[in-house]
Amino acid sequence: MDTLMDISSAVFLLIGSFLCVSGGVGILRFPDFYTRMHAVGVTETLATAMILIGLMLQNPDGLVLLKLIIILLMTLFISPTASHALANAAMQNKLMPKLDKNDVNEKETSSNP
Amino acid sequence: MAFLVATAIAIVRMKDLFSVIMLLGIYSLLSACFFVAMDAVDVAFTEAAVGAGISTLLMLVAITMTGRAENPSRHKPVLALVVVTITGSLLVYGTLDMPYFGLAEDPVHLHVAPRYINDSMQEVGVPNIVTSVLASYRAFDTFGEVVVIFTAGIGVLALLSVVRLPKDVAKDISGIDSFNKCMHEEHLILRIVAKMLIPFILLFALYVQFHGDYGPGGGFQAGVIFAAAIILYTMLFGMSTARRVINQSFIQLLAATGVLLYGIVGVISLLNGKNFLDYSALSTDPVAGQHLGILLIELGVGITVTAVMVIIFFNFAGRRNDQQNKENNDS
Amino acid sequence: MLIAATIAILVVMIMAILRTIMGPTLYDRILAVNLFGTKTVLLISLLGFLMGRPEFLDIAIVYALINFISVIGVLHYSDASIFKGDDQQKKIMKKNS
Amino acid sequence: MIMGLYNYWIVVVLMMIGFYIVIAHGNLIKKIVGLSIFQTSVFIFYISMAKVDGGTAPILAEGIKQYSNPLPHVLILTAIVVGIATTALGLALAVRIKEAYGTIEEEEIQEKDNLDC
Repeated sequence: MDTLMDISSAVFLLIGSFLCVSGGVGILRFPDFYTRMHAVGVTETLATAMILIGLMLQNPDGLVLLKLIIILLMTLFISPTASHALANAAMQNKLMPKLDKNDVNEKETSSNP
Repeated sequence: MAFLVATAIAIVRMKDLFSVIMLLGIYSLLSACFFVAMDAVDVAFTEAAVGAGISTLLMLVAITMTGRAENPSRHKPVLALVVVTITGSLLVYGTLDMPYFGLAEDPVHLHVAPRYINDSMQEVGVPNIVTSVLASYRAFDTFGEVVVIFTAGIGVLALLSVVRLPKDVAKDISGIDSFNKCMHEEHLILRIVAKMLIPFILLFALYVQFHGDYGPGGGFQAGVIFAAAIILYTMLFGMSTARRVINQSFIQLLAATGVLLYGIVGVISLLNGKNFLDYSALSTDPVAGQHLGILLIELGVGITVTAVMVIIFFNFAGRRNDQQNKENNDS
Repeated sequence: MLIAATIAILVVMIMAILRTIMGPTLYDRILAVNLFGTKTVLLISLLGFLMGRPEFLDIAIVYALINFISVIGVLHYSDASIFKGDDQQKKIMKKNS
Repeated sequence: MIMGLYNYWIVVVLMMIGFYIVIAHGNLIKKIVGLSIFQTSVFIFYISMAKVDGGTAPILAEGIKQYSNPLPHVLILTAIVVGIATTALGLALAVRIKEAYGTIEEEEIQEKDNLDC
């Protein structure tokens, strides 16, 4: 039982770390704000959940477990809300996504008539 | 650690004050991580609540009022650089005589600390040594700190509080309300999530306040978290709504009440024939007396810190609203 | 395994700092700070387990809360008209108009 | 040798960065930021003095012999909260200066003062 717990916790932690790093690479390498936000917003929640579940499996008793669950719930609440607010604010201040040249032309032509 | 230096250097190079403040937020998060790694959990707790939340916000409000760009300096910074280098190298030379980091027999660890660590359980009966030192052994110092915070609150009040003529009030409120209305429509999701979170934050602050004897936490941290919840409410629901819930004179009264509570506990122990702030006088059993005293004092600290933080924020934000209204009227 | 996760988070933190320093627009910076805050929550809970005293998760909870509050605050105050002078943003706006 | 004093050197570097910002930059808000960096470096200095190798956080628990020194923690805990109070006061002063002079650059304020005399 113990080894099973250890192994599954290790797997969860590894998946979480991998997602974290991929989100980090995303924030560094993507060309404009919205794609960066996509990278972060998508990976962040899952990575946090994975790492926290990994930690839960490490120490499944009483108060610690409860606190980890609280953190998990709050992350699930907070991070999408924050992403939403951020995207909303960016949109309202007319920060446009960087589009491909063709796309822009298409858009202009389609919106002109 | 190297992170910290990198961030600090970046702060020096930045001209745009907004990015400077963002970096400052990261900087304080980093230093809090460092505090956790160095076992100072209580300090990390405080730094978390204060550095990352409140101070970043205050700085932001301030720069919205004072403008964002920094003028390039006209004279060359060579002189300053020379002064800094000389001072720095002198300090490094000084550190060569310091005992190495982390040794248990450093002079720092030999004096009062062993007594706190070994005897505080019998004398005070509180597992968290930081709390027992803060609220019992060095209670007089802490009293001083609380008074300093209170004074700072008064100072901000004196500098920024807005004296309103009765006629202006109606106009102001209408202006703010229209401002609020547009905020409300934008932030529907935010408001609902915040409504769910705020009670939780308040509950958590109370937990930190009263659990401070057993784990990390205490009056200072709880006060800041409580204030943060109120600030969140203010930001999302608008100044005037928040003022209706917590009006200015009430919060000023609270700030004074906290300090007075602290002082009164001291005076009571004085009247019972012990020293100022010696809580063993509060009850027949000295340890129970200590418990009671620490609880009351932490409560006093918590109330004062909450009230002062809220006062500071209200005054900054109120000032800003006024300025905006003025600009709107001008244009 | 804990150590591996800690190192991964530290790497992500470096990336977030880089983005904050480079970040062409204001929102990039806010995003990076947000990411950084979440990673701090994780790092602190991991550190608690590494040091063998997992009671300190309280700090991580505070971080999660404060992180949210500060992001909301930053957004709220960055809506102010003063902030529309971001160079990059102006360029993009010109290009689009 | 190098590891033994590494922390203190970092503290010195941070402190000097803060000091440099305070003396070399004219903007008052930037100066306040510099002050807070300086402050944090002092906090770090105290906290790293308090660390004992193999010790854990100073909260008494069963079966732990070695604790870090709690006294610096107490000092710094109060110092942080006082620090935010003073920072707020400084910012309030900066805001008032902005209202009175229309600028928060040190040199421009001095020029305006000279004109008044």
